Amino acid sequence: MKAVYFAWVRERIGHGDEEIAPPDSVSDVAGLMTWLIARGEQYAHAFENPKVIRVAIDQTHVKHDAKIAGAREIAFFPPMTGG
Amino acid sequence: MKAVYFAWVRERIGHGDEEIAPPDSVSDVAGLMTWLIARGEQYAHAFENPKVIRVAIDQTHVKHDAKIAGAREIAFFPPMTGG
Amino acid sequence: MATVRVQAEDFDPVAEAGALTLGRTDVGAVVTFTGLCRDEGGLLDTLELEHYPGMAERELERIVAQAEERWSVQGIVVIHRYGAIKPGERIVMVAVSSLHRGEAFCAAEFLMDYLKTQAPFWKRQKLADGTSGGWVEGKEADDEAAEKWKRA
Amino acid sequence: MATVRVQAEDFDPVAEAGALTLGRTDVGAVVTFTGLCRDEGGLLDTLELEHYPGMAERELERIVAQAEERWSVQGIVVIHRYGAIKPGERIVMVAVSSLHRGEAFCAAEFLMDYLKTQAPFWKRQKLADGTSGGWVEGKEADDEAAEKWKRA
Repeated sequence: MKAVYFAWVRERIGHGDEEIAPPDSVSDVAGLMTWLIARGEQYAHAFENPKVIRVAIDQTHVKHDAKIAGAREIAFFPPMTGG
Repeated sequence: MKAVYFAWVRERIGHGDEEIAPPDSVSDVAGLMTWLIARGEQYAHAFENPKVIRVAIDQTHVKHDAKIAGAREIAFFPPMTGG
Repeated sequence: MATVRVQAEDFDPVAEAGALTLGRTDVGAVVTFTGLCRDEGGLLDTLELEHYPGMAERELERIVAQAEERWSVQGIVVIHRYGAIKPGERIVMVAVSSLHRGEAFCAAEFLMDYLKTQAPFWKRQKLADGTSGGWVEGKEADDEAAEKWKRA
Repeated sequence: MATVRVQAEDFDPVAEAGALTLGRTDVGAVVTFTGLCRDEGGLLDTLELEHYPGMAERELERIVAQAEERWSVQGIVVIHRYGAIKPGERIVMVAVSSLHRGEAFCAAEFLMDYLKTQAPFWKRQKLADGTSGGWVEGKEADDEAAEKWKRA
């Protein structure tokens, strides 16, 4: 699946998107964030306060307990500040 | 003092303004309406339901118990429907 | 900065609201309301708006002053027409500018609610069949809309 | 009738809102909101708006659909810019037309409140002194503004 990052999540990780292949044991969004954190310091920095991170699966907002099975695109970003 | 009438109050009375000289015994707006009603059928028709009539003294909204002493212009009209 | 006008002529809501931001970089939000004459499904030919000259302006200015006292706004425009108005034409506009959107929305809605029940204007309908549709009656919903600002 | 656009270019709020009434005689009320870039007392040089292409449009369309479901409106326009925006420039607009003013006011405010917290846009400040002012933080007041529509 494709992971995409925006705003300071993108800046901290250092790139805007990447292909990821988490193991089957990673089943939900919260688990995926934990798995990403283990990938390196820049991820640990981006997800240091996981509860502020907003997530969208296939361009629809989801909560952290959402299942990731079947997702094509998972986006991680800070609270939105448009308008 | 000058009395001015608007919308259907004006239509029923038959003119838009007139000089009036109520006696000193007429002290408030309610009393003035009663005094006007006695002037003829067209006034009786205009003020047949006094509680719906809105009143302004010198271009400021007032209630029916407002004193009329010193007023230069008293206006009678239906509830407003602008906007 | 407030503009209040009562006039027979049409107005340009764009130019009027534009004056609130022209040459400024400190405005965050502009809310405009434009009230238009509906044809009532083809029944209406003309809306005839009677007003109380002098008091109409004064009352609108009083309502604007109340809004300015109540909310932190940067500018207000209120324009109300009188005379013969055809379906599709503009009747009234209010525009409010402020730093943040909440104030502009509240003040604009307050201005319209108060204007409806406090400003001395009266509408009469002339129908498409040539008859008079009579005077438009004040709506209880309008009184309630104005009342809610007293409780708020 | 709804128009949703996400674009880098500026827009003309007059022409956009004008499309809601063009050639129509059944519209009674038009409410517009325009959000502008403030210079923050001269501190700001540029606002940089990042967005999530694709999801931004979809999310705005979802918010518009919610407004249409909730209020009886005749037309909605929502336009949101991205990219570099200078003080005094427009960032966002919503316009709503309806028979009566209450629906247009409510729907416009709802659209802005939801857009602020749901549409994937992020603002970063570039300051006049050449430094980055960092990412604008989400405001609790915005979350509360959006929450109130759930209770209402």
